[in-house]
Amino acid sequence: MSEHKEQEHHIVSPKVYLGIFIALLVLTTLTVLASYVEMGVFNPIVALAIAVLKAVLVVLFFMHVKYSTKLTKLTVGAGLFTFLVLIGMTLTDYITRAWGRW
Amino acid sequence: MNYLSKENGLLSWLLTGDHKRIAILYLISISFFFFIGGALAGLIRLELLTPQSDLMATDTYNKVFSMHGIIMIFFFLVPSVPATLGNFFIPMMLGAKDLALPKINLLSWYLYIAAGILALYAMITGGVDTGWTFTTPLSTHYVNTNVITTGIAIFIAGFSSIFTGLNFIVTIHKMRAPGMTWFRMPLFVWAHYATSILMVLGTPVLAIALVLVVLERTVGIGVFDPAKGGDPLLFQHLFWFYSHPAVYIMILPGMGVINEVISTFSRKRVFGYTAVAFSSVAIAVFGFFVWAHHMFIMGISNYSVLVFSLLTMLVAVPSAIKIFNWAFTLYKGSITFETPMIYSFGFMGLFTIGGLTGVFLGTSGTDIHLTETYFIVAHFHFVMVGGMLMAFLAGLHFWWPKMTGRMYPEKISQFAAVVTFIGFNFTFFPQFILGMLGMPRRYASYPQEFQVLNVFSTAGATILGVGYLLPVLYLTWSLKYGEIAGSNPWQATGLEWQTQSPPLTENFVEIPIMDHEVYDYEWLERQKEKEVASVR
Amino acid sequence: MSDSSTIVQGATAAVHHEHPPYQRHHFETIGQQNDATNFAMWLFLLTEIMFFGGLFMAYLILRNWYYPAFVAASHQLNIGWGSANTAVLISSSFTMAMGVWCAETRRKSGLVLALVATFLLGLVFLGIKSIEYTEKIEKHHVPGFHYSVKSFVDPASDPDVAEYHDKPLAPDMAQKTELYFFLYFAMTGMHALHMIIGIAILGFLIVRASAGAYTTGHVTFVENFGLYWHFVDIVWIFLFPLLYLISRHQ
Amino acid sequence: MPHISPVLWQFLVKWMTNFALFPPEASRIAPQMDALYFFMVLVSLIGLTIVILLLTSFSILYSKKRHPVAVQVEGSTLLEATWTIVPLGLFLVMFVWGALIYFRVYTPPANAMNIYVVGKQWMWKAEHPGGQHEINSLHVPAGRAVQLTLISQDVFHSFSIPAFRVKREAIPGRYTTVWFEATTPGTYHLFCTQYCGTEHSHMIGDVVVLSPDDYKKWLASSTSGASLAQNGERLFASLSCNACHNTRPDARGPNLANVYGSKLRLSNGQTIVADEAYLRSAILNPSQNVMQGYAPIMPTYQGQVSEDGVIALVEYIKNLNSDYRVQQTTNTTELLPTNEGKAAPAGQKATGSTPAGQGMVKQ
Repeated sequence: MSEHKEQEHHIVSPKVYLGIFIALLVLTTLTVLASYVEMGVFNPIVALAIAVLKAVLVVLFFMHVKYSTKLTKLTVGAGLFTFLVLIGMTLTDYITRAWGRW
Repeated sequence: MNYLSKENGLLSWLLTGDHKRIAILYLISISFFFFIGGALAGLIRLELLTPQSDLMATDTYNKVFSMHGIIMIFFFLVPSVPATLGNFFIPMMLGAKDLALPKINLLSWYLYIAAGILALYAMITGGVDTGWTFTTPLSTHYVNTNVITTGIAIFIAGFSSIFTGLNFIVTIHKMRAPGMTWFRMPLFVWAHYATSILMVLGTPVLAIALVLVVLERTVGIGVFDPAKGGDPLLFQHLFWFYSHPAVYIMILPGMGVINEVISTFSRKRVFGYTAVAFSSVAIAVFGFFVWAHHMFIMGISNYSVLVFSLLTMLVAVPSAIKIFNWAFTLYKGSITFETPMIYSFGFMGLFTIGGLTGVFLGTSGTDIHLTETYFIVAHFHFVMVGGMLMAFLAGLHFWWPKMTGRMYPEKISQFAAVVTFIGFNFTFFPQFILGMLGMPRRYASYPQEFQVLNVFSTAGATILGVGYLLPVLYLTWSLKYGEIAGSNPWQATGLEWQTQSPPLTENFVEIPIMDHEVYDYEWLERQKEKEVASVR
Repeated sequence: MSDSSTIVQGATAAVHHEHPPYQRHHFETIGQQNDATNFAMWLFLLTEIMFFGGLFMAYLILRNWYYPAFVAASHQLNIGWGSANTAVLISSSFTMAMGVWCAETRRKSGLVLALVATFLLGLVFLGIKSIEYTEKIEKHHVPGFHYSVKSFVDPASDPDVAEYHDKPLAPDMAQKTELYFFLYFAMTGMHALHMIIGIAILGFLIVRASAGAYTTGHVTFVENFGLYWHFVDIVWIFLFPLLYLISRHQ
Repeated sequence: MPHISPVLWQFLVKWMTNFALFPPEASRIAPQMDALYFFMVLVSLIGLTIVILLLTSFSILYSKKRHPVAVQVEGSTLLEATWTIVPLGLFLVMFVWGALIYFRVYTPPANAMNIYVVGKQWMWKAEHPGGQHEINSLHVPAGRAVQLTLISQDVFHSFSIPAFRVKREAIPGRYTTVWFEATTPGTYHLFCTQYCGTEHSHMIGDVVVLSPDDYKKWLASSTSGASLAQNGERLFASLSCNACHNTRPDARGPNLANVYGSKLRLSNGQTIVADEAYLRSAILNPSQNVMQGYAPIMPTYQGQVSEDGVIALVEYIKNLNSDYRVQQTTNTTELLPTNEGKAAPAGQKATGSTPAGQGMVKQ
């Protein structure tokens, strides 16, 4: 085959899976509890931060991205980037609509 | 023995996994849709011959231009070059036996056909009159035509396009022959790589926007309905998030074709290979940042207009780079003027005009006056028809000998290319003036003083129609009577030319090893010398 | 090869060599095939991100415009069921990951067991979801079908939200709860659709796995399905706080 | 061909007399916009000429006959940098110039007279402050800044006057504005340029620019009897808005006198300037616009008042500049003052019996 290397197949040990599983359950409990605490603007931020943390755990370990090639990591990054472009660029409209009315 | 003669019978085609056969299936189906779309365009031009709406009622006219747009964009332009020429030649250019996912490739053709049948069904049973843009709340609450059927058709066509793009990306990453580094890939492949990124990342957003439109029509609750608290501009954002990159989906593969043709017929490597390669990727990336320039007068925030207008200026630059690089590819070349080259010259002239008039629309000030008029119609037809269709025909002629093993007749095809160019200019150039005069698009009737220019346009469309019919005739003729082409009639350097015509099902007898730069004409000479020596 | 923690597959095989039966003819090596399908799966998930992205966009804007309506409407969701479902889905992700591990280490019965567990947990998730949907239908909280704002203009009449002491919403704001429920049904419905497709494929996987198809070294199919399943899990990980936990204090 | 030639002749005559290649410039902004337009045309022509010159001269110089063997050239960083930076610079000039014009078109001057325009399938309805209504036509005075406040009752429409080089979409659910100052009296095209359904191409009309004197005459001759504000007043009373919005100390709603243009503190802590958009929103989505110190008890009028009705109400509230006026409204709708708004026609007497408020409340 060609010069590009095939990815090394890393087998994640079940112990890691179990650890992540428990961490995810703990984080779920945490996010439910957090929603009962009045934190003002930090409520959605905390909720999203926990969700992002959970998603990162799933992506890195359950989906093996931690052990994958740069290409896979780049792919995940590209998806995230485009999603943020969609949100961010749309918000340039919505956020600034109220700035002075024309 | 070749890919065409290996197996016979309809089933061997309908169940094929061969990228070349799927490309041929696509070629036949997109040609079919092109001529349906073209017939609708003919009706539009006929109606606009006179100021009154006398050939058809306004609602018929609305359906005609809507279906023209939908069919031409989703069923012709988006799949045109990628699904036919790209499908056929990307694996060959990379030295691979097939695309990475042949079954997905076939599936995407079936999705395309299913979507096409659904769209035609919608068209026959009453049509759709929202325009191809499905503007809410018009499409959700104020029309009674087949919006849902058409929406589903486009949704399915979208997935066909996603699968094609996905397949290309995987193939380009994982299926390159030994020695085929990224910077030894033909620029055609680079252009398709950029296109595929847009397809994969943009199309789902269109899909979800259409799902929401369908849900709004069926369930009747409005994320896009201002009466219920929704925002119709949100639909515009989602729709153009795909549909602006979609114009790059439509033009980038065409640019890819032009690279190959110009290099081959001037016997020179493409001037500034790296710049051209990266400009494709730059267009793909910047393409995601500019969509709201379709909404400058729609009531989005003025600050947002500033941001999007500025970014639009940035995305115009890579196209300018490409044009000049192509022009300088000719410098010190040894140029011949076969049909593909004539089409490519046409492309460069028309695309330059199309691109520059795009800047008029990306500039927020002039956009106010020019948007939603015939100026914009002329602009995108210069890019899509003058650009993409010219490139498609260039590519089709260029690779026809490889696909069929036969040459097309040179004289008549050169004539057809010239006819197309003249007809095109007659059709669409007057529309710039009409647009400056303020003639709105999508009008079935118009004030008296616009008639002269409209008559010019319709007359030009007739010439253009002839220009498009001719290739159908002589290309079909050439299938049987054309000269036998031989493996490399143009003395081109791409790997696809270093194998027999038509190619084997497996493309190559043995996987080639890429040990030279692409567009290396000296290497080609050396190869020929070697062959001669070995025969002796 | 299988008992080491790292397998280098394919490597630099020659053009002509023995192919395993599951290698498609146009790939040079099985490693190339695995890489290609794995990458294709990731690209497909990319499109899924953008697909759900549109819905998240709509949610973000409408939630900021009609925050009180979104808070009141979110109180209609049962946090117990929601948390339970999150746990169920996380567990199914865990069993799926274990399934992949079993396939990699060629444990056939372990793989079948893990897949069956994933399958059942998926069904439990859908079961709980349907209980929640039924509640909404009974309370006329399905947008477009006799939608009723009674619980929002007169929260005292609704015992389910008594614990939150919601203030009655003004009629125009109460109408906006319909938008919340529309997004709720669209997002969870789209998610449930992905679950249903996933469960159907799981059924197929279980049959093939019990025939021993994935424990001979050819794990990519199980692996790629695992990616899909985890992605669906991730979507729910975001849906749960966004739909259920907007604001539970008071 | 004796039969054909007269027909052909007629066509030619008609064409030559009706033929246009360039639209008239009839507003202050038009020459400014055209200057940019011609700058861009010039740049495009130069660019196109360069490309065509390159293509033809290379084609001739390096055709196979003249130049049988190609000389390989790698590329040139200097050249490539040139055709990256020069177009970029030109595009940026266009961007800045265009943005200046864009902001000018969509930023009305403070002294502009306001005309409301409602778009609906498939007509334009212009409402002048003096109560004059027009369908598919718009009369404006020359030499005076006119602001249009646009809204659509159904789908997106777009109000386009090519001779003025201005255009703005009328969108459902929100006011948009555009302004112009007409310079040359005459009749100009008015188009709907956003595709809006079956009769889209018939949603056209005339913009008539009159000299200030003619405009005064036109105002006087086409009055409907009551000004927009007076219609609003009647609607205000018939919807019983004054049951809460009055001057009594125990009033449940805020007093609306002088509210227009003032800074309001909302119950959610935000401050907002009470402009037309705010007033409209407060009528249709009251709970999002509750003023501090008041309970969110106001019902929504979404679906009950047409866009014309909302405009009348907004215009009425805009012109409420004293408590006295409010009390008058509270007591009776018959006592209508004269000369209220700045643009209201002089000497206009309200009859009180004219049912001008009709059709504003949806049945």
